[in-house]
Formats: sequence, structure tokens, C-alpha cells
Amino acid sequence: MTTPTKKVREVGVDLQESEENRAIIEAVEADNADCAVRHMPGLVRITTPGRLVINRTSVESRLGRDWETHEFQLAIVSYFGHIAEWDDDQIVIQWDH
Amino acid sequence: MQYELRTLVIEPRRKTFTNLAERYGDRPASRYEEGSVEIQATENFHYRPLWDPQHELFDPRWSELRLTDPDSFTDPRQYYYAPYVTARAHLHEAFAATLDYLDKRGLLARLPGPWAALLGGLVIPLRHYESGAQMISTYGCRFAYGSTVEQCCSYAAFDRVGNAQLLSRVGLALGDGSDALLAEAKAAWTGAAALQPLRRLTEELLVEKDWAVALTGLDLTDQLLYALAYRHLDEAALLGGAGGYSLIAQHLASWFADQRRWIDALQAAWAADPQYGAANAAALAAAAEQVMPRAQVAVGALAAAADELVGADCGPAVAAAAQAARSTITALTAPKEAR
Amino acid sequence: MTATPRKLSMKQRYAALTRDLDWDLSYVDPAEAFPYTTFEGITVHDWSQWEDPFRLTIDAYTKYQAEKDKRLYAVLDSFAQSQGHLQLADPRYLNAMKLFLQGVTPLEYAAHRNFAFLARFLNGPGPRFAALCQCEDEIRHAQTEIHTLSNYNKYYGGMHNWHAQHDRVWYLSVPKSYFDDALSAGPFEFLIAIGFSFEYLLTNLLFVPFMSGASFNGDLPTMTFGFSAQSDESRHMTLGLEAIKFLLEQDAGNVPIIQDWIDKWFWRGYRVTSLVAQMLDYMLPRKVMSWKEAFELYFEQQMLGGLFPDLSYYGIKPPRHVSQAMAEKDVLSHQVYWTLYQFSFAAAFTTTIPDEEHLDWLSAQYPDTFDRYYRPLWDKARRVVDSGGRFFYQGLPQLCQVCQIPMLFSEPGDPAMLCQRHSVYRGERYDFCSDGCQWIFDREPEKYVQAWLPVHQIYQGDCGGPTVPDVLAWYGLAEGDSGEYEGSVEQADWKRWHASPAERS
Amino acid sequence: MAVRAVGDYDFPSRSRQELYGDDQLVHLWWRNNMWFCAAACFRAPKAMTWGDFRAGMVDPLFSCDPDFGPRTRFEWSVDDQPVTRADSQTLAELGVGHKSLIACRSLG
Repeated sequence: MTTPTKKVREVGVDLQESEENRAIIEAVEADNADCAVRHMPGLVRITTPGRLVINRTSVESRLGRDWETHEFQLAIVSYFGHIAEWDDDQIVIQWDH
Repeated sequence: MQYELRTLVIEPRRKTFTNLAERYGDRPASRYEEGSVEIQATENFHYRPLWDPQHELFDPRWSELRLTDPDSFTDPRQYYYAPYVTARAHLHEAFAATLDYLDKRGLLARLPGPWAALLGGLVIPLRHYESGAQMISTYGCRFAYGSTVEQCCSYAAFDRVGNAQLLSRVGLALGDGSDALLAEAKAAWTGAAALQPLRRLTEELLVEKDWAVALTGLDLTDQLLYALAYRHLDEAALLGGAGGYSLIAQHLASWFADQRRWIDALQAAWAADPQYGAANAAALAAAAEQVMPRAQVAVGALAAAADELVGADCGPAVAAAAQAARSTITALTAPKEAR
Repeated sequence: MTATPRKLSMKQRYAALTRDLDWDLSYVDPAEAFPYTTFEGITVHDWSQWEDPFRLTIDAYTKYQAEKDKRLYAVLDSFAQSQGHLQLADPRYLNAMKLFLQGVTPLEYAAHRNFAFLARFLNGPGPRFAALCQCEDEIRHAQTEIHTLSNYNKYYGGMHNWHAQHDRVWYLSVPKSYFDDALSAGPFEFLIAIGFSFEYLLTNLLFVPFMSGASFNGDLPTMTFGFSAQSDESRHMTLGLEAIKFLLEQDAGNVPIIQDWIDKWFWRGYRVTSLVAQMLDYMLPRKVMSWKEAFELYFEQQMLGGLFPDLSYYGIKPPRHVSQAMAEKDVLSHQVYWTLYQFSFAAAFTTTIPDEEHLDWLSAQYPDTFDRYYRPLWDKARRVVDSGGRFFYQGLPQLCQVCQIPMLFSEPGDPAMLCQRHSVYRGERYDFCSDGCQWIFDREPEKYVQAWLPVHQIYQGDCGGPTVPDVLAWYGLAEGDSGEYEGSVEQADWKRWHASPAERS
Repeated sequence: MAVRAVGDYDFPSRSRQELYGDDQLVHLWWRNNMWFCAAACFRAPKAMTWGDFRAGMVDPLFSCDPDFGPRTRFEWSVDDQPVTRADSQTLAELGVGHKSLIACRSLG
């Protein structure tokens, strides 16, 4: 049930800023057009309105090797929203209702 | 800012935490010791559990088996989290390599028929036994008194799911990638006559209230089961042209050798306790008395079914393992000679 | 290229390797095997509805966790070898870490134990496995915290007796009683208390300030530990959120019970975060952000703005007393640190008067309250010091029966007036710092009458003896652990370590 | 509402008066002074006189405030009931019970 006045709520993820995670950060930026990226000491916060997606193939093309979505565990520091999907190909963070 | 660090020798004010210095003397403590010894709260608990008002939140009275100084027990493997997960990462990696090898050489597909039937019908269903073993070990993780003891239970619990997953992965491989064989294995676990005594024993250990008695019962059962499935049948498989079985069994056999190290040490500590030793010995003997006959029946049924398939003298192997387990308990619980 | 048809998807493989391991017990009564999931009044119709998005199996778990620990311990080793502690912004920074080791590490350990309770006694194999993973993660956090701070312990005070102190010291009964409250609750309440309220609702407010503080103040090991632990926390957050959604979806009758638990555990957890509030505003020599900013960002925006609209779908409202928490954000940290300042003679950390630059920062961050209410107190404390004294409270404080914090909080809307509440239960009076704590007591007085209140226990003679030195000895406090930072052992050591060779000789 | 528990859940207060013998816990609060972060808690004999309470407990604590002195004047209350102090009366006679709140407001 959505009312026209309802504000789109942000979701976001904090990732450790490191060389290994650069490909993930770039992939997230590329695949989430409306995202905002904020650099803090040691970490990067990426927020988007409503829904954030991480695609395996996008990460792999930047990394130049196979990448399992499980590897996202090594990068993530925190998030807000709900992890609605985490399968072989993508991870989706959004609010459900 | 630049400090001339090379010229500055800073003497530490202390070598480790106060309680460890008091326990071990003034020496640097290992990471195992700092992370494992005397971590659990021991006094001034605020509220009694709503789910068990008769006990404190951590309470030695949750078992008949007690240690005067629970933190005097340490894991012979010195496992704290980091070395533990590292060791298990290697185990699972080695196992994956084995599976990969079996797959590439088609060794599972080429298992002799009776061995394939044994693996699928009697061994893969043991993943459920491992799952039950996990819950029994987890119970010890919550209710054991003292962080060094429960830590062993905690990792053992995780190991048992790991073992269940190893067996499940064999089931997936043997089923050519589908989970159909796992479904059959589950049906066997809940229905096949050869597995029912073992399932019954597992369920009964699951509702045993004393975590240490449950753990002891599980261990006695393990001793028979591992001797049969991953040692005796391993050797028989090599003779019977079922090398694939052997390659799988070795991983579980070596895990069990690792598991025995802390269980043996804990049972020895119980029996040798200066204050509770005699009572512990009596409790251990009683637990063995309770469980051994049932374990022999349970694993015996499995052995009989295995013998029907591959004729490998499994029955005597179980009897020998039972004899060995009994002598271990007897040696531990025999009254100490006066000195 | 197409995927090999043989391979199961991550979801199918996870199901086959975890929840499919379960079977229906038939030789024993399932109610005997799972005896604790009925008394709380929660109804679960179908445990298989539980979704765990992480889908980690043991092989992947051990692989990634081993990799994380390899990276972490490499940093710890190199930090120790290079005497990295000398690069801290200031040794006063470590007061935050002392508090963390004494107050938070034992909670990680307690969580480890109680997630085992869930891993054994929840009926559904999905949540049992998720709880088992968290059980292992929590011992990791306890141990990596100890190992991270172990090197500092060798050179600085206040950390060497964290274990006994958690069971004994007055301010540590705040986090301890909070967690004991959760451990003594049934499995569902524990899930909401710790899995949801602590790990989801308040986790960013609790942990991110500590980790950012570490990063700003030159504490590389703690920052590394923190990020590494937080990557597990994201799994724990998910467990908490899954738990609440699952329970709300299972039965409409669960909704009011869960609302009550959210109301209770928000306030319990929020009171514990007051230690974080003073840490951010006072203990960190280099500031990250003010408590007020952190509260607005991590709680008001992310939780009230993001999470609660989502939960309103189920009929869940924001926590009762949340407006009182919001009203406190301008005063909380000042009141708490002012309390620690006057009681640090009995603590395993030191305190001191903020310097001029720090006072100006506080004025700028808290324009509505700081100059009016708190700066005058620090100015007066400075006058005491200038005349050769040091203000320590010559007595013991009145404690709140529920949160166990000295009753230092003010009436909503009036920073100059302390809040005093009390209830009478079975003829005895019980005092509370706030409407929130009173409400919690009145729900379950049978529980909170048992509280081991440090001040009351000292007066019963249970804490080493009748005098303050007796109690401090029982606390295991050593020379240099406590009191005023100016003139302390730690300050003297630091000056010596950083003196030029000429000054040293 | 009653607590939900498995079996009887009934424990005595860990701070009940009988644990203090002939003494009781009393709280002392200087209402209009932020110098003291919180009210104090004392263990005091029920038969202690107000004068002894003032001299032995109140004054040493209040002396931590450099602005406090013998000339500081207060109005007093016990559990929100105003009391006019009488130095020879006992705390019990003044209506002070276990965990009572003795509060004061400095004047002028």
C-alpha cells in the first residue's frame, strides 16, 4: 500500500575501504544510479533510495576473476534496510513494506 | 611527529591479565589462555532464568560431573576461534579436493554396487545422527560450567554440522548433483530398520537433562560408530575395491581423532578431580552402564546391515570397539589405589 | 556458457545442507526436546517459513572467517612489534577501550553462551543453524577483543582485571544486568532483546562510534578488529530482523507481546548506550561526531525513519518512551560524564576536566544546553583543582533498580532537576531513574527485585569490607587504574616515552 | 501483569530491609544543586538522630561542594512531606523508612 506522499526511505551499506573492495564499490556505484557515496575513515557508505543491488557479474568484470556473492561477507561492515535476496547472482537490500 | 623508537626500550608494566598471572605465574600468556581461561561470569548474577528458576544463569549444578576448578581443564588442541576455524577451513578444503577427485575419476559412480548401497543407504543417513550430535554438543556449550569446557563443546557442535554437511555433499555427489539421494537417506533415517535403534538412542540423548551425561553417551556411541563406519569399513573398502569409500572415510576418521583429544582430556580431568573425582567416576560409570548396551544394539544393527551388503565382519569390529570403550571407562573410574 | 545442470542453486544447496538435516522426533516427545518455546505466549505455526538470506554452509563459513582472522591477527602482531601504541593520539583515548573491554567483551561472551541456548532449543532448524553461527561469531568477538587489547594491557592500566570487574564493579553492573536480563528471559524474548533490539536497533549506535573513535585516535588494532567483527554483525542484524518479521507474521497474537518487548528492550539498551554517549563526547581526545549527531543519524534517521515504517505494516509502533530518549540527546552525555568524573576514584579508568578547546567544541555541539548547564560545573571543578583539590563524590549514589545507573538523569524538559520515580511492591520501595525503567519494573517486579545493586551490596558488606579501600581492593583496582588523569601513572609514562633523548637523560 | 515463567518464580528482594539489621538505606538529595550528579545512598540506623545524620552523613558529603558552608540554609522533606527538623528526633520518628528519600532545597 503506497500513498503518493510516502517518502522513499533510504537503504545503505557500509563497506571497508580497501583495494580488494574497490571493485565491489565501483560495481555498486555503476548498478545503482541514484546512489550517494560518502567516504569516512576506513569505510565507504553507499546509500540509495529504496533499493540497493550488488550484481555478481558486475563485480567479476571489474575484478577480473570469479567472485562468489558469499565473498561480500569480507567487505561489509554494516547496512540498514533488509537483505531481501542473497543468491548466486545478486544481493538486494531494501525495505519490504 | 617522529619518535625515536629504536632508542627507546619500553618495559611492559605487566605480562598479561591479572587473573592469568595469578594462575600461571608472571609470564606472558598465550592467546589461547587469554581468550579462553576464566571468561565466563561466575558471581553476582542478577536474575534467575524464567525458564529454570532453580538455577543461576551459569551454574555448575546443571551436571553431576563437576570440576573443582573448571578452568584447570584446557583444550589439548589449544583451539580458540582463529586456529579452530583455520583448521576446519583446511578440513573442508581437503574434503572438497577429495570430492573433486572422486568426481573427476568417476570413483563414486564406479563404486561396486553393494558399497554404493552401503554408502547411500547406511552412511549418508548418518548426516542426521551428526545433526543430533550437534544439538547434544550445543547443549553442553550453553550449560557446561566454565569457558574452557564449553568452548570445546561449542566447536564440537559446529564440527557436527560440518560432518553432517560433508556427508550431505557426498550424497549430492553420489546422487549426481541432485538432492534425491538425500531425500532417500532421510527416509532411511526415519524408517529403515537398521537405523532405528541409532535414531532412538540419538533422540533419547537429546532429552537427557544432564549435559555431561548426554555428551558422554554421545561419545560412547561415537566410539562404536566411528570405529565401524570410518575405520573398519574404510579398511574393508580398500580390500573390496571401493577406494572411493575409503577416501571419504579418512576425513571423518581424522576428525574423530581430533575430537577424542579433548574428550579424553575432559574425562580424565573429571575422574582425577581432587574434590569431585569419586562422584564423577561414579557418574561416568553409570552413564556408560546406561548407554553402552543401547549403543551396542544401535551400532550393531548398522553393522549387521553392512555385513549383509559387503560381508566385512562388521559385527566383531563393533564388539571390539565396545570392549575398548568399556576398558577406557573402567580404567578411568576404577578406585584409585591408596598411595 | 550455461551453468552445469547438476549444480544446485545456493538456496537449494543451503536447504539440503542445513534445514533438511532435521527430522521429526518420534521416539521422544518433541515437547520434551523443545521445552522452552511455549511459556512466553508466542505462537509459531510453521517454522519452515523462516528465511535466512545468508545461506552460509560450514565450508564457506570457515573459509571466510579464517581469512578474516588471518588479516586481523597480522595487524595485531605488526602493531605490537612496532610499538604501535606510542602512535595513539593520547593515552586518555584508552579510557574508551578500558570501558569496552570491561563492559562489552563479557557481553559478547554471554551472547555466545545464549545463542547456544537458541541453537539447541528453537524448534526450527533454520533459526537454530543461524543461532549456532552467531554463537561461534560471538566467541570470536570476545576473543578478538581480548587479543586486540591485550597489547595495551601490557603498558596501560585499567584493563588487567576486566573479567572479575565485570562481575563486581558498580558501573559494570549496568551492562551486566542488562545482559543477565536477556539471558534469563525465554528464547523468543532473547531474540527480540539481543537479536533485534541490540544487534539491529542499536548496533550502529553502539559499535560504529567505538570503531570510528579508534580510527580517529590512532588505534589501528581496534579499528581493524571492529570492521572485522562488524562484518559478522551484518549477519546478526539479519538474524534479528528475520526473527521479528517471522514472529510477527506467524500469529497476530504475537504482535502485542513483541511490541512490549520492543518497548522494554529499546529502553534497556538505550540506557546502556549512555556509556557510549559520554565516550563520544568526552573520552575521545579526537572527536568523531557528537552523541547528538550519532543519535540522530543512527537512531532517528535509520531506525525511526527507515525501520519502523517497515514494521508498521505489522502494527508495530516505535518504542514507548522513545520521545524521552530523543529529548535527552542534548543532556545525556554531559550528565553521564559528570557522574564518571566524580566517581572515577572507584573505576578502572581515569577522568579529567575537558580542556578549553574541548569545552568550546561541546558548546558548539550543544548550543542549547552546554553553556547554560554544564560549562559552569566544569568551571567550578577547575576552580577546585586550581585551589589544590579534586572533586570526588564522598559517598555512594542512589541507583536505579532497573538500569542500575546512578540516578543522574533529569526530568524530561528540565536539565536542572533530577528525575525521581518510585514504585512500591510488596511493601518495599524501589527507585527508578525514568518512566522507562519504572515501566519495565512494573511489568515484571518479580524479576527486578532480585537485582544485585552494587551500592546496596556494599552496604550489606558483600563487597570486600565496610570501607571504600576495602571495596576498591575487592574490585581488583591497582595503582594507576583509577581517579584523575592529570598526574596519573599513565600520563607520566606517556610523557617519559615521548620525551626527547635529552629530556630522558 | 505477572511474570511468565516455567514453574514458580518468586524470589525475595536482594535489598530488603532485614538484610540491614537495625539499619536501613536512606537517600539524600540536594534538589537544586547540579554539583552532585545524583542523590546519595547511606546505610543509617533507624534510631540515628537527625542531628547525628546531619553531622555524620550530610555535612561530609555536602562539603565536597566548595560553595557549601555552615551558613547554607535548607528546607527539608522526607518522601515529599515537608519536615521541620528537630535534631534530637530519630530518623524513624521523622518518618524515614527503608529507601526513603530525604530531600533538601537550599535557600537564598
